[in-house]
Amino acid sequence: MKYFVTVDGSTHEVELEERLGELHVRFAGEDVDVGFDEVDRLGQIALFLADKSYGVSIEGDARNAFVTVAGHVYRVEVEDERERAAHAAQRKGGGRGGDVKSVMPGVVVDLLVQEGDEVEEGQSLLILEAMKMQNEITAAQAGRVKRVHVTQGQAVGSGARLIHIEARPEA
Amino acid sequence: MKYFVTVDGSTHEVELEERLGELHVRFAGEDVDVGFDEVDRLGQIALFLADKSYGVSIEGDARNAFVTVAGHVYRVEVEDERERAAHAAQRKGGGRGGDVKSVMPGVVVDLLVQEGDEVEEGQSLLILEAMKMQNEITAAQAGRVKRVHVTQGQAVGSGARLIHIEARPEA
Amino acid sequence: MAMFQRILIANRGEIAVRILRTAREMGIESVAVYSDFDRRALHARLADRAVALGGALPSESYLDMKKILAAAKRTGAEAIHPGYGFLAENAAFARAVEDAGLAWVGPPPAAIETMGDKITSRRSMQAADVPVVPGIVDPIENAAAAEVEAAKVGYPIALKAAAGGGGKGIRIVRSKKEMEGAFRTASGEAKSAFGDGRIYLERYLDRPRHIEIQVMFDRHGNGVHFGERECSVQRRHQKLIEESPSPVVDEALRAAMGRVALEAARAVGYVGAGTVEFLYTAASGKPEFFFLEMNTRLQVEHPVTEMVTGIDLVREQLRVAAGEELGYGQDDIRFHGHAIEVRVNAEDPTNGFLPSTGTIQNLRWPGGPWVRVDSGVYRGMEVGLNYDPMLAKLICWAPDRMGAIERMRRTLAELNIGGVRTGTPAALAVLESEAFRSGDFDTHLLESMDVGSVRGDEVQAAAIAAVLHRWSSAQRRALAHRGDRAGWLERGRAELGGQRERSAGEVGR
Amino acid sequence: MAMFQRILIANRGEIAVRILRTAREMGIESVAVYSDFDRRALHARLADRAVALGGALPSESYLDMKKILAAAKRTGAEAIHPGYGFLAENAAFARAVEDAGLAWVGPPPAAIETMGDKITSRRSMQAADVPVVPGIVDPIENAAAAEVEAAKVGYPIALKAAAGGGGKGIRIVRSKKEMEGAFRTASGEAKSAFGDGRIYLERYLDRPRHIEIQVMFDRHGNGVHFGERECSVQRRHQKLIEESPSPVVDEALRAAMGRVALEAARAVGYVGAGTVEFLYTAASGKPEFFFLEMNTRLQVEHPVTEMVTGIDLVREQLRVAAGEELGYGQDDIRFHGHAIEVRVNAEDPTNGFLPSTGTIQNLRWPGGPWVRVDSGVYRGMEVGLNYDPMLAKLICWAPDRMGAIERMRRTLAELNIGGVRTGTPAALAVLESEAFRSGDFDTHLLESMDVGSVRGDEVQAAAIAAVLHRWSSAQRRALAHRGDRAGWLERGRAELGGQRERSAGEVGR
Repeated sequence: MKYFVTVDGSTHEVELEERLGELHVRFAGEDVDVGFDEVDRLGQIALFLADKSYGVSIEGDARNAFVTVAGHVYRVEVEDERERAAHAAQRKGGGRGGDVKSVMPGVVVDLLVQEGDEVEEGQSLLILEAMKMQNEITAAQAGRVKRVHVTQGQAVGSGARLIHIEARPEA
Repeated sequence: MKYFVTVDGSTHEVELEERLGELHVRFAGEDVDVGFDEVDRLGQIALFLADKSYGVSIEGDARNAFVTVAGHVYRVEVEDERERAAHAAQRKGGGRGGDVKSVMPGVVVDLLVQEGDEVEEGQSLLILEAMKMQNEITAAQAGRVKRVHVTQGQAVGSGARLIHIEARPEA
Repeated sequence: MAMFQRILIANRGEIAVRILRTAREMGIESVAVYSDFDRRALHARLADRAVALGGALPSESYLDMKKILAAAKRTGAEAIHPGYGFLAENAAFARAVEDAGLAWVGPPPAAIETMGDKITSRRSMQAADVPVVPGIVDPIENAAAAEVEAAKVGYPIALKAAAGGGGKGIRIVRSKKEMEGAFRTASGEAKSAFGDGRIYLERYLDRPRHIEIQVMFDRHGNGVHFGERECSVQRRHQKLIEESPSPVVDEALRAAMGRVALEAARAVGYVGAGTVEFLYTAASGKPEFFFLEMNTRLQVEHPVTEMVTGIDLVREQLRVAAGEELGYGQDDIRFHGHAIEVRVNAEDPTNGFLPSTGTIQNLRWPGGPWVRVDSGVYRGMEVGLNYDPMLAKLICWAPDRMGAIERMRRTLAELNIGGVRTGTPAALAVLESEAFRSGDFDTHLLESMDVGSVRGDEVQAAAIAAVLHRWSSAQRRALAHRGDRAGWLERGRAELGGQRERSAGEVGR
Repeated sequence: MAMFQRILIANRGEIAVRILRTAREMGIESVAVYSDFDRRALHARLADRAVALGGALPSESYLDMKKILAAAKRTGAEAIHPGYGFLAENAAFARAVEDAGLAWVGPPPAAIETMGDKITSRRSMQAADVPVVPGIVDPIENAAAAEVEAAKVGYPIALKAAAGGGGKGIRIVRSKKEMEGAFRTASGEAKSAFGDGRIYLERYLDRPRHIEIQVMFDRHGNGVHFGERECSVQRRHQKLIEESPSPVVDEALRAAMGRVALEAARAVGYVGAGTVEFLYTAASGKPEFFFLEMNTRLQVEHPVTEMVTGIDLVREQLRVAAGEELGYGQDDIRFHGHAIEVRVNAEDPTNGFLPSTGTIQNLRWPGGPWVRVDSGVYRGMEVGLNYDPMLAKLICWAPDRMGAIERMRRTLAELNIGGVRTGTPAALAVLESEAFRSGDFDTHLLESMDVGSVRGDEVQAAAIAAVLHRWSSAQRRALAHRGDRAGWLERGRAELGGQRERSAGEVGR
């Protein structure tokens, strides 16, 4: 079984094969001598690659997981071949948007632009308060505010669409 | 619902009653103001009795549990009324035996008596090795060895019957 | 005045746990208070008594003075320890505590007021001949006025909340065009955090270090300092790593800074534990230090001072609040070795240190020689946005600075908090940086670093672990499915067998 | 000789973790070895490399010299640290390690041999004018011969295994009639534990204290001692609580015992870390101490010495093994404050300290100021009978003895190891006993105490918690049942909804 594993943005191929009751692992086409034991059913794992030892924990589901190795947390997406094909088709179908998204959960305490405004790159769009800190959310590109998805006082989740900016037509 | 709870040998009555969606607790007939929250699904519990706070953990099943409070582990048996009645009947039916039981898991490294031997109170019956220590198992009463349930080299679990001693007939 | 029998801790998280630990060691019962959100919290479970405040927002719980005073009354607590944050620097609360006939574990309300307002504190320090950073003492109306004043003092400028603390309401302005946005967010943050939007400005020093002195005064006029803490490793004006001693402070400088810190505290009639923060710079060729502010409470980073002095600062706070004399002088205080603290915050260092939320599923603490873990975290804990993102503090001690750095690297490698991202990879990057190791750094160190790097072999490990975990979960599900069926057949057979045995027994009778 | 790049740790559990921590701080890679039973063990997960030995029994894994040497060869380890127990005091293994061209982190094989045999060690100590306990130096044939010799020395008598250590193969005989049974079990235990059933006897001192001196020698003839450890709190001749300093040792006595300990070690050409154990008694009116044995390895209780001296003993072991000079003398060693260690064993103190087995489901470690946790335990760990029952060690430091006692009481109250019983309630009873607190106790303290008492309010809490837990599990099962059905309906609806949306999209095109 072949898997495509994306770790913090870069994708690697991992292959699993059961031969004579033993599990064999290939990483980027190379055989790896792997020891794998689940310490409990909650994601603590003893992982040995060749003789190298990793005390690992995993949170998440089969496809999207956070893997903690020596205090570093990696965001990992796992796709098998079928899933990868399906996702690739999906990505191809969707268009590029100019959405400004929230990178964290918070509350919109101040809206500084409205629909129709022209904004410069780096201009403040709104103030998002999270964990008692106020954060200025700025425009990553110049353009016109096409849609404001949020209202003042609204709580938003991580990844929520805040404002849609339409790029200026090429001069 | 009334429960009979045996903590390290002594039995207490605990009653639960749901009134208007709230759970009320009585201990030994007295109302107790209880706060109860499961920290996870693995037995960590936040328990408040009146304002007193207990960080508790529970291992075991519904009827037999080990409850850890401030480093002390209590063996707790919980019976509801139906179970209590059933167990009482069972206890009544069984006879008193003269079995010497193993109080821990171990290996019988030496058998010092055989069936038919007369033994004195305190006499060594066998040597049980557990965790690299050798422990002399002695007779709690004088009598005749009726049955030896184990053989030399045998591994036994906690609570296993080792030797049956028949009490001497009254003189 | 005898030592307290029972105290209430008006706080949550690691500092509430920290305080109840010392109380227990002193034979004092501790009363925890907890919000609805915290009803499973460690501080409530470890305390002797715990009172529910209800509510989820701070304003409904840990900031609600009436509820807290009622809880103290109900449980017969004789004193209130506020920890840090929440009501710790609220003079009105300190006064209400004293008016209720309880002991306040903190300085006199007037000292909190004077030092709590940056503007009055700068004024009173100038009067006491304590050196302050050049700047404008009066609050500034608006961004336009700030631009005018900034031109006189010279850029870069620091905008600061008059009521500020904990890095909130601070903005650095490097040029005129940044002023408007900075003024707005600083003032907004100040209003939201402290209910007071007043802003003042001061010169922002070149290559400054943040060095602070821990002081302690009893009610009888005796005061000592416990040396310095180096707190220059910051991001967003919040400290990440602290250590004691500072690599740039020698015995003579320590004595000089200690003397000034004691003068600063005496000028406001200080009692209890406090911290005098200084900005230090050697840009002019000779070491200079300027009064920045005084924190009239226990600091987050107090453990590094405890580790090098052997003195339990919470114990000293409680002794002083109960009226005891310190019983020792400056010469009795000895410093041993080196201590480093790393704050473990729920944040994503690869994404601008933005907050990270989630449920802590896995938790493995570091341990072993000279490792101290101060934490309020437990497995199953939800990390939300209502409260401060600090989850825990790790503190390491060693005979020398390099030993402490290596011990902290090892400690961070052992830590595993699964379910939220934490800032520890950034701390590790600092500990491994040449600038930090050489001791030659300033408050810009962390912001100038790239902390988003990944480790090749760890990426491989993470990828393989995730695939195997997926595979093994699928196997388990498949087995469980079969197992259910097998178990059902097994149970059926056992029941039949049991009946047969019973029948045989009856026949034998 | 340069410092090692990589070492192999031929051990498991807390001591393997302890050693790899120091190695990591020194920049040395550690190689763990692990049995089948330990394939999820913490020491394997925390090490840089880990080699499977296979097998579940000690003889198939941690005692298999060939497998361990092969693992060292395969991973390129330059040195082997044996920890304590297993092969730590096996001279043949030490020799095999050196013959394989690796460094042995321990004393010369000849020193292990001399000190490892109680009989030859007593002879060599007598030759070096080190005071030994009165008794018979030669091994004793059988119980009858022992009865004859005992009559000469006088009861009570201690029977001891010539090859003994760790309290195994020791029996106290108070009168002639106990001799036969005691001789049999002591000899059997000795044979089973050490493969050597030889037994000798010595006078069993009245009200003895067990006090030991930590020594350290480099390969260049330099040696120092790090003061004493008081280890009188024992049951079944195994230590439960250790502390440093001892309440009965003053500076003069420390110097005297230290001098004798260094002489004892020098008499066998010692190198590395070692412990000279003494029996101390003041029954005659003046303090006397007698050589008991020398442990030619790191002791379980070494952390209390580390806490009061600030010196990492594993680091010193590795430095010495790599050929470095100590670099300091006796006068450079300073003692600060007081440290106490409690061993956390899987045993039932209410049932004669018999072993307790199970799976550790819940695990809450103590923490906070001056608390050190040395442990190899993890949630999900199975505690079986194959290995030593010691799960962890808790170590507390404080400026004085009473402070350390109160800190340890607080620490034990925070500990929660669910799934096995541990001996900590007994440790708590000792810490709360008048005899221990006053410092006036001997090795009989623990056995004379009633440690099975329960606390009324805790019984109530345990009973209510168990009932509510049962009730809540039943509620959850009932809900899950309903939830499954509801979830199924929900999923059905969502799928229908999804299809409708897609259809609408198509219509809109």
